[in-house]
Amino acid sequence: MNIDPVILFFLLGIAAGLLRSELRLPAAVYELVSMILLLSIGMKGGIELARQPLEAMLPQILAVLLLGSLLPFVAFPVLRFVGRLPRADAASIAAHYGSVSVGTYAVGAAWLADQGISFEAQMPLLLVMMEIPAILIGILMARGFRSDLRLSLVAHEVFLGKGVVLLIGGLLIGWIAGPSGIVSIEPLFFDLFKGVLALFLLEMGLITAVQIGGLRHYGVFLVVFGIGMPLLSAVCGALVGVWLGFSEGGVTLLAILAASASYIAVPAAMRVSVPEANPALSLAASLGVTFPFNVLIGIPLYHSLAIRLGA
Amino acid sequence: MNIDPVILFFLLGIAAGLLRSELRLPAAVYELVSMILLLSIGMKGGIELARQPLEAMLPQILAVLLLGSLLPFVAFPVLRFVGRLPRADAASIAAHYGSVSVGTYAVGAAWLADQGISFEAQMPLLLVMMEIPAILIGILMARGFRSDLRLSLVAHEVFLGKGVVLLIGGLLIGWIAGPSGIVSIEPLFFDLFKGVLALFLLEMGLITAVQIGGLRHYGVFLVVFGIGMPLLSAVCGALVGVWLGFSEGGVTLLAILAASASYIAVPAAMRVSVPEANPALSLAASLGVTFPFNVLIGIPLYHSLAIRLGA
Amino acid sequence: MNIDPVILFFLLGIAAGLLRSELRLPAAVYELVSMILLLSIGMKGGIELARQPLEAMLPQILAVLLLGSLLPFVAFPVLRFVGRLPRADAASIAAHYGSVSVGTYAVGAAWLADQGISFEAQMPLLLVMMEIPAILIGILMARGFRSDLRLSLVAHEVFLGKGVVLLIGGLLIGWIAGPSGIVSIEPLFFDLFKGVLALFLLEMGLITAVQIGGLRHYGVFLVVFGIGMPLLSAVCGALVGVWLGFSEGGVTLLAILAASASYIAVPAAMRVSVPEANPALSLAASLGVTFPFNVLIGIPLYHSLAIRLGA
Amino acid sequence: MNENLRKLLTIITEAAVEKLLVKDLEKLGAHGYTITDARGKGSRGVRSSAWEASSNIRVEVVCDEVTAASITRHLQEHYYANFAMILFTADVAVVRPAKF
Amino acid sequence: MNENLRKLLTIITEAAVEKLLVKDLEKLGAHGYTITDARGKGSRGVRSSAWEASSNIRVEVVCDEVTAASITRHLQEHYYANFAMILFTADVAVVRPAKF
Amino acid sequence: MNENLRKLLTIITEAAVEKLLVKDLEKLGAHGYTITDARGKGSRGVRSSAWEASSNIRVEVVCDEVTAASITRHLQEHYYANFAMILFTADVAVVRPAKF
Ligand SMILES: Nc1ncnc2c1ncn2[C@@H]1O[C@H](COP(=O)(O)O)[C@@H](O)[C@H]1O
Ligand SMILES: Nc1ncnc2c1ncn2[C@@H]1O[C@H](COP(=O)(O)O)[C@@H](O)[C@H]1O
Ligand SMILES: Nc1ncnc2c1ncn2[C@@H]1O[C@H](COP(=O)(O)O)[C@@H](O)[C@H]1O
Ligand code: NA
Ligand code: NA
Ligand code: NA
Repeated sequence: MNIDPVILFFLLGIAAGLLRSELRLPAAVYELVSMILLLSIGMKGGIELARQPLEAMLPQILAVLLLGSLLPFVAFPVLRFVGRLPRADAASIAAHYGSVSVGTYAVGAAWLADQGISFEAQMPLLLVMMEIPAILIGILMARGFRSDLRLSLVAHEVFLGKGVVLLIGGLLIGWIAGPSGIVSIEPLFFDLFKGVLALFLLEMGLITAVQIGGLRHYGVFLVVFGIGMPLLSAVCGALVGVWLGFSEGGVTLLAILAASASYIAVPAAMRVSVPEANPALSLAASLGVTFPFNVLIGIPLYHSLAIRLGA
Repeated sequence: MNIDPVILFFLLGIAAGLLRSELRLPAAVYELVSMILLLSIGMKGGIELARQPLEAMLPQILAVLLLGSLLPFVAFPVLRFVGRLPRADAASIAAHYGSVSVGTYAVGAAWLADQGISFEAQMPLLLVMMEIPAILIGILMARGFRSDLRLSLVAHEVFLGKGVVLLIGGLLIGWIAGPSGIVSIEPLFFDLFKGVLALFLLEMGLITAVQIGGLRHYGVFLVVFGIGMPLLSAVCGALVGVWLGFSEGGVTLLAILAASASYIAVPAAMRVSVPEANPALSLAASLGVTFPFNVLIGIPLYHSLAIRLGA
Repeated sequence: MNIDPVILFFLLGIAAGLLRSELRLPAAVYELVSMILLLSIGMKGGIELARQPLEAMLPQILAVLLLGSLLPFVAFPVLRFVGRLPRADAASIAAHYGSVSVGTYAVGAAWLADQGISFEAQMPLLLVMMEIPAILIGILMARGFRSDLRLSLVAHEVFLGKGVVLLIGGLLIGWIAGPSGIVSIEPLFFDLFKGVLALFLLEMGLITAVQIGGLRHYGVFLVVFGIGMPLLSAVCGALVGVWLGFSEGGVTLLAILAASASYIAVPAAMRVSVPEANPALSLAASLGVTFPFNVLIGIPLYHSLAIRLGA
Repeated sequence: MNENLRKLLTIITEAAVEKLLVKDLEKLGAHGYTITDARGKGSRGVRSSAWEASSNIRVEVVCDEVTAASITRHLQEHYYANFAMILFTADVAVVRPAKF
Repeated sequence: MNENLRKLLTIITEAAVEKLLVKDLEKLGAHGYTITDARGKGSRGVRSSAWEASSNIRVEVVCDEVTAASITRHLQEHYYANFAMILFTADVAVVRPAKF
Repeated sequence: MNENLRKLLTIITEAAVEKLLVKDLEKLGAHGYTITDARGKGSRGVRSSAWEASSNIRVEVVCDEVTAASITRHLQEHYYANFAMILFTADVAVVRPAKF
């Protein structure tokens, strides 16, 4: 078997974290590395947008917006009634799993590239679209349409958070500059991509190790949910992909997006909008279980699923 | 029209800033990015120095030293008597506009390269030379030859500030190592240059957005000055370039240098040497008006000026 | 003569430091740069491990472990009885000189590559091996087998320090992924290597300048030791290299490793395990004298030594 | 000297609430604040990662006694239940008391 | 108000001892701590590099008087001789005194 | 205990003056200082960018009452008019009073 080195960086991070090594990325380096990933993914999507008519993608955009809005409705009752979690926690975790993880997407896209499987160029655009609706749904689930909902604050948090701004900003830059315009900045944003992803996953491994430590407190339900939910979501995502007529690679990536759980945009938004939800709980699930599961096991699984579904 | 992506990064920064997004570059990333730019520009100049007799450049160096010393004398009376600014503020702003902006230079050089227009290789050396005299002039304008002038402190601030040390250091390294010696470090300092410039301009956009916010307090005079002064300086710079027998690219770049206003070396030196000058004022002009004006509109303008002057 | 530009960056750092320039790398940048170097060196070694039978290297590993353990026994009596240093200080400095410096190794390997001299691929593995034994020897020299030796803490400090984790982690990643697997992350870790090394040496120059300032207090003995000890160690290292049947490049690098003095892993371990040793003393010697000596003068010297010994 | 006495309020809490908190401080009458990045440990466990979700800020406000009391009350009511947060108050002498 | 009074212990020392120090603080009864990165100068010279070996940390512990005294004693005995370190104590009023 | 009492002077000001300020502090008799990077807001507006021109430092000096007073006076005379700066003083108990 041939393991992608970026996965090995992730495992190195987990091992160093569990062994309580002193290794840690400075905050500034983690931010630089995330910025490059987000801008790069955004620009890749934007470059392709420059090549396609936007209207053709409207149905796809609507489909993933719907997918992202519905997944929390699957997760919430399980969390609330099987897991017996308080309403705020159930809503917050449901939002995490309805939204997407850019890191998981990057690993999945790299895995497909390694296998020589191409995918629809608009995937980064769909990624951006899927990031947002679950956040709004989660907040409504937790708080209802109450008067003190400070909607402008929520919208600000959601649409102007670092991640979304960089993704959409990259998208627009790629779109306006087009494939030939972007050539001069490719060495930083495209050639270094995999190396930067390796550093990012090293830090993700260190963070995951901390979350694994926290899992003990929350019992077996969270682990089962953290594996079961992405499997279910992946099936939903793959079906939507097939229905949209995507290629094998596109179906796989949509399954990966659906299966992934947010750990950047959603936690930040929930902390401010649903503060009574315990962030340790949702991060233990999304980072301690689902992220490593998807990255280490899920991706090839979702690919076989895509093939089985005839994509 | 074909917009350089680095300009799009600048616009993204301005937009994110004006929308009060949470996006910001960590200080360490900003410093890394500036360091690479300064070293790279310095080395590019140094490599070319290795190819040319130094004596041939002495007249050029003298000419730009003079240019940098005289521009403050144009700016000062306008600021003092038309703008009715206090003496210290007028002197400080005059120093900003007599000196140069490395970021503007980098965008200008990239723009010329995009257009396939070559320029004199010694421009980075002239840039370094033009950075300094206006600072000394500005301090003298503000304080006169008073006894408490702590000249050694001023000299230290001017010649040993980060920017000047990296530019001159890069120049010497490029000069000593020569074009073949530098090959091994080109991937970091030259291949990534445009990408690094993009990140730099993203942060410049964020900073500019803050300064634009501050403009309101200082009224229309500062805006007019921030556009009029670079136009005037560009003409002076272009004329000097023509007189020196520079090529079309060289005349354009000298106009750009003259038109640019410092926002790194000069503010730091002024803060210490002319503390009674309000830094918000000079930065609102140089960053809130002149930098975006030059980068978005000025550069092609100065190029047509160079052509019109027969360069 | 053709000076490698990375050496020029080192000299620029020293000059800027001695002139009290404001130039300094942010801590986060220094950490990023070190991380890339350590991972890169580790991966280079690991890739080659993937090509060789491990058993063949066991004698080499044993030889360098022994070399690293014995050098402190040469240094300690000189420091204790000629230099009249307190026991803890003598032990701590001995540990620094028995261990190795990754920065010196990187400059040496780059120098050999520049000269077109190849070397044994397993050198990074031997580097890792040589880093550790002297630390343990040094602690025992200072404290004896006392009951309060908190051995687990020491082991943790030694084996799980940042440097060792990144080197060994890189080694394992390179080993598992193999030469073809690693291709995708080469642009960051291998193509940028020399440029990153240049930034690293710039900061090392700044640090060295501070240490040179500190030398005054400790007199001429430390300077003589800081030059004499690496010369002696280089001879030992070169002899071991010849005895192991290494090539010209391999013998040179082993001499360089032996001659180099640690300034990352050992200071950190000593600070915790032998706190009564004055860190200013050992850093003045290893950074203020030995590092610049090796980097500027030692490396070509050790190469001629290797040739003279018939390698 | 007595007229120069003010309260120094120090709040240590999650980095995620910085924006919110700053808005509230200004609304409650603080004329300024100073923030440094921090890490630490308390009843909600270790908070010390590179990563915003697990990092702290340390906020200082110099203000008069009334403002200090109203900030304290507000934070107790609106933040304490849900956020990692501690708060303490000390007496300090300031130079231009009118400022605070 | 009096029952809300606690001690704020501030320790400024070498970054290299962070792990060790934190362990000791917890053993000595501190319920929490806050750390910020710092630079500075003292009797052991300037400590201000990018570089761990020469950088400082600033550790704050809010605790009762007894714990403060025992931490102070412990640090004097085990750290002062060998490490760059200063320590000072101030009186602070806290909000949930049971926590500290 | 009383002999252990010293002043803790905290200065929050522009990063740009660090070098100057540190020189002055030493000239005025401070035996040491500790600096952390900070951001904040005061009468001169928000100071919180990545960018040196708009960032703050937080400087602490432990010293005796006389030194504290003379530093305060000096800063009032030479810095207050031109720089974003606040300054406050608190009583602290120290361990080796001879040091400060
Ligand atoms: N006793 C303490 N002394 C100093 N800092 C503390 C203490 N307790 C908590 N903290 C800080 O306050 C933050 C939040 O505390 P908590 O809400 O107790 O988790 C922690 O992460 C620490 O940085
Ligand atoms: N008088 C002082 N005021 C504030 N900080 C100090 C003082 N003396 C020492 N420090 C800090 O404590 C650290 C260690 O002090 P020392 O052990 O005296 O070298 C220094 O690096 C400073 O950060
Ligand atoms: N009331 C306050 N409480 C805490 N910090 C303050 C206060 N006022 C000002 N500051 C800090 O001191 C800096 C300079 O203040 P100023 O000169 O008022 O602009 C600000 O940027 C803040 O970091
Ligand atoms: Na999902
Ligand atoms: Na100019
Ligand atoms: Na050695």
